[in-house]
Amino acid sequence: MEGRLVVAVSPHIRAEMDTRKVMMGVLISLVPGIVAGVWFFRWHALVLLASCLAGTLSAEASACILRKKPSTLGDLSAAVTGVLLAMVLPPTLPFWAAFLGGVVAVGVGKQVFGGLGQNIFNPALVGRAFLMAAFPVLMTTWVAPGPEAVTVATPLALMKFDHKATPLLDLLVGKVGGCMGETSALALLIGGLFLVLKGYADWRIPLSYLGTVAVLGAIPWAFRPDLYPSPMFHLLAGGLMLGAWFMATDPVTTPVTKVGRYMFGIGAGVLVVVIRLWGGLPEGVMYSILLMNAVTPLIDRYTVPVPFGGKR
Amino acid sequence: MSVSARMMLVLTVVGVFSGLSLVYMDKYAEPYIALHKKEAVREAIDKVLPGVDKVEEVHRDETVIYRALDSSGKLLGYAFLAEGPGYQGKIQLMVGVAPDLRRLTGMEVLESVETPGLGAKITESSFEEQFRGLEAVPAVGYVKAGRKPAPNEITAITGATISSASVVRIVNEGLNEVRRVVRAGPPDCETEATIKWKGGKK
Amino acid sequence: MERREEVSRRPWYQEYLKGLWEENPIFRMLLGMCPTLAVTTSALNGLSMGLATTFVLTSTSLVVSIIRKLVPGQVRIATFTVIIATFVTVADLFLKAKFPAISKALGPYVPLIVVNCFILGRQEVFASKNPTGRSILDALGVGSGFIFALTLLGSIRELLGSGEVFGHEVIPGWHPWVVMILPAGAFLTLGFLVAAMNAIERTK
Amino acid sequence: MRSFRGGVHPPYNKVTQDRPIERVRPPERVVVPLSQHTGAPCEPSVEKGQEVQRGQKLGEAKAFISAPVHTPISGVVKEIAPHPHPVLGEALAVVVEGGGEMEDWPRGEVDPDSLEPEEIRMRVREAGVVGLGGAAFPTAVKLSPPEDKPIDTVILNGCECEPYLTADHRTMLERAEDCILGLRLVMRAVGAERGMIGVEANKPDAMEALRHASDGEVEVVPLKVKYPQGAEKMLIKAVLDREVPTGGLPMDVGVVVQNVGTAVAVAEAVRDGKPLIERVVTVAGEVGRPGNYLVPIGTPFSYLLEVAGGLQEGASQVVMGGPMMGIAQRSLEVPVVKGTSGVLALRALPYEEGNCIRCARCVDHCPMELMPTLFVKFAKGERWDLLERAHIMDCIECGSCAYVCPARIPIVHYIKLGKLKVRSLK
Amino acid sequence: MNPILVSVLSMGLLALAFAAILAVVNRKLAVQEDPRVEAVLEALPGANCGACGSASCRDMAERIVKGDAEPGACPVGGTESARRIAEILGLGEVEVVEKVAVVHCGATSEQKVKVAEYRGVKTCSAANLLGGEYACRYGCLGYGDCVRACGFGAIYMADGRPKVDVERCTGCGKCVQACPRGIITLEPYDRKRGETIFVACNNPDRAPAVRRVCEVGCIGCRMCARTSDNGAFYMDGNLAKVDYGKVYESGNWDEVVEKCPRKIIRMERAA
Amino acid sequence: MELLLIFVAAVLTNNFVLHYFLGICPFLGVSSRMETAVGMGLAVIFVMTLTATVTWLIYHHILVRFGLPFLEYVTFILVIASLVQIVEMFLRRFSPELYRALGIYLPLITTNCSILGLALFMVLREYDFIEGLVFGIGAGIGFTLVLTIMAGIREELAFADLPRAFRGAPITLITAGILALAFMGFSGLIRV
Ligand SMILES: Cc1cc2nc3c(=O)[nH]c(=O)nc-3n(C[C@H](O)[C@H](O)[C@H](O)COP(=O)(O)O)c2cc1C
Ligand SMILES: Cc1cc2nc3c(=O)[nH]c(=O)nc-3n(C[C@H](O)[C@H](O)[C@H](O)COP(=O)(O)O)c2cc1C
Ligand SMILES: Cc1cc2nc3c(=O)[nH]c(=O)nc-3n(C[C@H](O)[C@H](O)[C@H](O)COP(=O)(O)O)c2cc1C
Ligand SMILES: Cc1cc2nc3c(=O)[nH]c(=O)nc-3n(C[C@H](O)[C@H](O)[C@H](O)CO)c2cc1C
Ligand code: SF4
Ligand code: SF4
Ligand code: SF4
Ligand code: SF4
Ligand code: FES
Repeated sequence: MEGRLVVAVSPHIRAEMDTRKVMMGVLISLVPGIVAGVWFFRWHALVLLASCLAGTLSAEASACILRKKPSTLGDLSAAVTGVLLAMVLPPTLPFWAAFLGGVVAVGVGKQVFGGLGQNIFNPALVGRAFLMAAFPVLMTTWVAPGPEAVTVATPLALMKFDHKATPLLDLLVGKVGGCMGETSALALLIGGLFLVLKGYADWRIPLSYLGTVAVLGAIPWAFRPDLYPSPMFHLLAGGLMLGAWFMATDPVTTPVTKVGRYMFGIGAGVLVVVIRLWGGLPEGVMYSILLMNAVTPLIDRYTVPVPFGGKR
Repeated sequence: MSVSARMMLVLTVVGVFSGLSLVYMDKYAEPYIALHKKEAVREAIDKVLPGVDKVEEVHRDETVIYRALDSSGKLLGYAFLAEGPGYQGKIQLMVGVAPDLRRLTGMEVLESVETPGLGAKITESSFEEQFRGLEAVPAVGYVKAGRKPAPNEITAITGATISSASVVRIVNEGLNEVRRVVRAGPPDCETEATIKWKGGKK
Repeated sequence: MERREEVSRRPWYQEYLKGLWEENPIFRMLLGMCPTLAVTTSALNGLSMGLATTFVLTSTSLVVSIIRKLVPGQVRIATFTVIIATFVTVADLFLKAKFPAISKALGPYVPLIVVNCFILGRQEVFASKNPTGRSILDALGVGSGFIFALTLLGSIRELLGSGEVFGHEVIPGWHPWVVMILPAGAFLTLGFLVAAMNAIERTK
Repeated sequence: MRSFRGGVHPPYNKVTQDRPIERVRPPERVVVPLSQHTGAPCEPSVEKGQEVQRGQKLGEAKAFISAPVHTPISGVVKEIAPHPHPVLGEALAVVVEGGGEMEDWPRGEVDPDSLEPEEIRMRVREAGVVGLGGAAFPTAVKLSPPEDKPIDTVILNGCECEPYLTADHRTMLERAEDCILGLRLVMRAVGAERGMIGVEANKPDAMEALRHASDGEVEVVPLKVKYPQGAEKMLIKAVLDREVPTGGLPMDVGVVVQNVGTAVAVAEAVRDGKPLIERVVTVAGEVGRPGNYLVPIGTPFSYLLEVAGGLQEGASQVVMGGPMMGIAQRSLEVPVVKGTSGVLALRALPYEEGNCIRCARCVDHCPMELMPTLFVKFAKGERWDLLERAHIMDCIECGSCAYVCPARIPIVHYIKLGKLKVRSLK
Repeated sequence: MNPILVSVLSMGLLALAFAAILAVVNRKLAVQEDPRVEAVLEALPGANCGACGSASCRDMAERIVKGDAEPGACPVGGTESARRIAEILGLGEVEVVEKVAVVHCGATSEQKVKVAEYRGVKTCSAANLLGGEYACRYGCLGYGDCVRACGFGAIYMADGRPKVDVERCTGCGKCVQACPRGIITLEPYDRKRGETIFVACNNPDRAPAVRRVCEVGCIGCRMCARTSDNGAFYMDGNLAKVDYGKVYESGNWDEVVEKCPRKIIRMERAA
Repeated sequence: MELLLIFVAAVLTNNFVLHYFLGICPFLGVSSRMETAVGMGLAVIFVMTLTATVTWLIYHHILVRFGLPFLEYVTFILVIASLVQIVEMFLRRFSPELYRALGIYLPLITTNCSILGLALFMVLREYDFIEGLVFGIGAGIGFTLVLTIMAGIREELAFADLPRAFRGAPITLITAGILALAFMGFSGLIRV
């Protein structure tokens, strides 16, 4: 043998999964949702994807250059942010707004906090919340799936303002108005299950999140089914599927403790139902996740598990 | 002199001086402020009831109604302030209604804190104009953009349905109150003040 | 407890200049944040608020530096705030009487000049320890720094929020960013501004 | 199957499990460190130039927690000087030159039930037996539990959950009877009624051999194949469903755990009066002839690796122990010591530490149910006070967290550093 | 009623009332605070660096006033602050020896023999767990923990070993704590000459062992001890040491420095 | 119900810090550590509750009665300044740790504009005594809520590798900005 021996602290073997592979796994899990989005919204979806990716990747690259650090594009987290951002924007959003959203997502949502792993808030949702506040009209203009792109209202808005329910099958398939990647609950469910079963994300948050929404949504519905939507409608409509499987599971911005992850899911679920039923906005998934992101440090702090052999 | 005594003395003296100077300042400013207030009301009435020359303030219970008369003394209509919650916060309106109380003559948003660029569009004339000549029976209503409004309906602002609906609701509530007051009897007897338009319509 | 006279030993012009940068209340000391964030939706609002604040600051410094030796420590804050509040009321009434439009735009934040912490701060650290002339220079300097900061912040927010500065169109066809006029936009803009100032400070 | 929470499933790579134990011809020069165990180093009992016989004591254990060392070869003491040490970096060692073939130690007779516990302890101590499972804790001390901690069960640790290593596996297979005898002796010494052997389910042949040798008196418990099944707290949890309290020892729950190799050493010490002068070492990885070797203590790694066919192309790291907990060596001049269960030639991993993505894999897999995220965070931020409050001292350094970390954070490195600081600040 | 009178009266009375309450509360709840604490605090540097072992400068000031700490206990403030504090407390003159950090390993990364490739956390304290990459077990590991620890920017890395900027060094001792190999010490600094002198090696081994690991390490040849005119250099086993009681009185430093065959007796000068 | 609405509005939808920009200075200043944040929060809740009651009484029973509304600011601030000073003296006497931890921010509660803002809003919205009290408590709790959330975040950020220019105030402001974005989700929940 030539050269010097390598010294390092144990373990001297490592699991296969690294950050890049995790992110790749998320991207793969998103494929069904993206395919559905492109199928329904045609080139709008592609433009949106390209603009968001351009925004997030350029922000990530610039931040590395400004901070004189090696490029972190390779870890693919900025790509995940870009794709997820595109999926939560209205299909007809102008490309420049999508690009701006991408820049804000990674620039403001992630890099000013120090980059990967250090941000408090979900970057894609920071981007979206910013766009929502900056261009509320653009962000609440929806088109129906299909080539004509006629303006429609989202199922949740129909429910909230007109008390009109959308057939569940349409929600499942995704033939409704809404964000580019959120409409097809089925495609997202497939991707989400893949994500969880392959171990890229933890199952506790989606489970508790969706469960809470279903349970809480069922209570008013049980009393006034004419006025309130069914729990199934709650689960399938809006961004809940996308949010629960892909955004509430962002490891960086969610608790690391098991108890904490249940708390996160339950808290987010409560917020969604409250905002949907009584808030000014028809949808609350984004806000619910951002608000729970904000309390994640507190959750983590107060749910440190008792070590093995500690008093129980 | 003990510290306690000095504390009391200094603070009291400062307080007295403060009170003194503010009384004078208030004396100076008060008339102007009152004037601006009236001016604001006047201008608003002017907008919602074009051609007004003289206004009588009618008080009943808590409600204030402005009776607007033209230069010949003919009743042009009533104007009233109405307020209620919007999307972000309070919205205050001045509404003008024809003497028969069935048709609006105009609406002006005096105060609102709706989202700029969205709910704040209720203050734009394109929105306010919709109320001019609007049928008010049985009540004012709204439709979403893209649909055809009935004669008693306005078109809501896209992306600000809540604000639009709030305005409509506030108008209706105010209108009902005015109807109650006007129908309750000849209001003239309770006239408390009359605002005379100095130079007529500007 | 008597307050020690700690007369500043800077050259007199420094008394003014330091307020612009070194002791800029917004960028360096992060005081008086509330009006800064709340009213800077446009450059004009920022400027007006800055002027009103500077008026109050200077008048208060004047009075406080004159009576500084008479005020016992325990009622110092109470006394100073009463003086500040008096001038604020004066400014408020004056604006309401003469410039109702500006008064309305600044809304409930004019009375809050009373509690603008840096006004009291200046009294505590400067006017209560220094002679009148210096105190006024100091107040004017800090006030100018405040005006500068507020106008800058207001300009940026107005520019991005509507494409205009002082009501003049700067970027034609700009799609307004509503967020800039909202609280969030205020926080974000100021955050980036202070970061930029930090970066500048470091390269010096 | 019985197990514990957390843990990982590294690829086991136990290619040497079918290689019978092979006796290594002693080298001409052995380096016997005076400290090969947890506790105080022993003091040299020979002088430079002195002639010594195989099995003769080289160092005397003066402290209670200590163990004597013996020479595995006959020859002359060449030197007593600091020498590279596989665990300590450098330590005082006795160098003996001599050599020749090593014969089987003459076999004695013993009836475990007739011996006094004190006698067992004395013979074990004199033989310098220490735990062969890793920590090298002097066995005689373990066999002397305090009065107020009655021991009801002795568990033999036959898990060998570390990848690559098969020394214990082969020992159980080839020396099943000695294992059982050792277990009996330990039970007798601590006064326990129950004897159990925990074996990972992937060694059915070993379990069979043990069951056969024990005539069913001892319970052989198959355990889930999961690292670190062999860590004693996890083993006790899996076998008896008892939880050793934090900061506590197995005896706090009435248990003594011994490695199977230790049991054999105890048997040999008590029955044959044989000191611990050789042990089974798995040599694996990038070497020519991977296998299980019976190696004299003090044999330099370079010699052993030569015996095992030499390092192969690509090997850039030599590890003493298993890949999960083993110690990477700076020099091949270090000797095999009593705690050397394996010598592995590995392809070193690159150093590619990234940012923690808070994925919580480490938290989920930590068998001690700790929060390694906090250890990394606080160690990086140098908040040693917080580290202690995060229970860093409960960490067993099993490496499960670092193994699964997708950000490739050397978590155990931070933990070791943190523990050092916490200890030094006390 | 006359509004002017009402206004003045109510303000006056309110002010009087609150002043009275304040006065009463002030009396009842008065807390005696030693004014000297403030004064001492002023005399301290206010860096809140913790070098003295107190939580903050205020904490330190309180301890000094209470007599729990010496006036010169702040290593950062140095003589100047100690003198002022002594004055405030009326203690008269105090003697404070000014110290700066010196690094007892002067080998560059090329001069040290490398034996291993280190793959781990890039800090000295982490590397020290594994021995780092160099053969010398006593020398500098080269990852700059000391540099990061210094709050005054007084240590920098040059050619893989730390150097001290004696102008900036306040003698706070943070680097001493930071170095896992204990090769930094605080030693007296000769203000008149603006120099420190020290042996830049920490290896107590005998010459052959030292030669195996380092090109410049001290080989215990006794040359310095023999050359020095006043015994300011002495041998501690195989390693040369400086007697700081004598060294600044010595007349022939330069010669000693010159004569060391390994050039391991070093000086740091103020620029 | 009315009271509940006032309370929830003060805590969430119209949060003093994130919606009205009141009390930003202490929000930025004392949010770096959890303990001080909680201490400050409690102090603010306490002072706000006191202020709400005392200013209500003074406004309605002195200023309104004698027709002196222009003395509003002066009297309110006098009340607040004195109250704070009394609280300060209490703390100093009975809890020196808290006193030391809150440091310069205690006197600055006087100039915490949220307190005066509270008094002014109370008058502006014509709350009756009980409403004013609930409003005061709610506003205090809302302030404490965001203060502790912020403290949690900042304690986390203390370990983050922030770009240098963003350390300290800038990142706090940006975090507050994102928090404000998130709190917009509550808007429309309660209409005041
Ligand atoms: C949506 C979903 C829900 C799950 N729910 C549970 C559950 O409630 N309890 C459980 O133990 N495992 C559940 N699992 C299985 C876990 O993903 C995982 O396999 C298991 O907790 C890991 O156990 P281990 O750590 O012992 O290997 C669920 C998986 C999915 C995808
Ligand atoms: C930042 C932001 C500001 C908003 N401001 C208003 C507003 O001022 N008025 C309003 O009615 N709705 C406002 N909304 C609510 C939504 O736009 C809501 O979807 C809308 O009222 C529904 O109207 P539509 O059916 O016409 O789309 C706002 C939403 C956001 C995200
Ligand atoms: C992570 C970890 C894994 C371990 N794995 C084993 C193992 O596989 N076999 C074993 O005998 N001891 C193992 N040990 C050591 C045991 O915890 C325990 O010290 C040993 O079984 C006691 O027996 P001894 O004193 O005879 O060595 C492991 C320890 C740790 C911390
Ligand atoms: C399961 C999973 C979910 C993720 N979800 C998001 C997300 O919702 N938004 C986002 O910007 N990044 C997401 N990421 C990518 C990455 O974690 C994120 O950009 C970090 O917050 C950046 O520090 C996700 C990554 C994983 C592994
Ligand atoms: S090394 Fe320590 S922290 Fe990591 S998994 Fe093992 S016991 Fe847990
Ligand atoms: S496994 Fe690694 S990346 Fe994941 S939480 Fe633990 S330390 Fe962070
Ligand atoms: S021998 Fe001395 S000079 Fe050389 S590396 Fe070691 S300590 Fe440094
Ligand atoms: S801390 Fe010590 S080992 Fe590290 S660079 Fe400084 S002197 Fe060298
Ligand atoms: S200006 Fe509001 S708290 Fe400072």
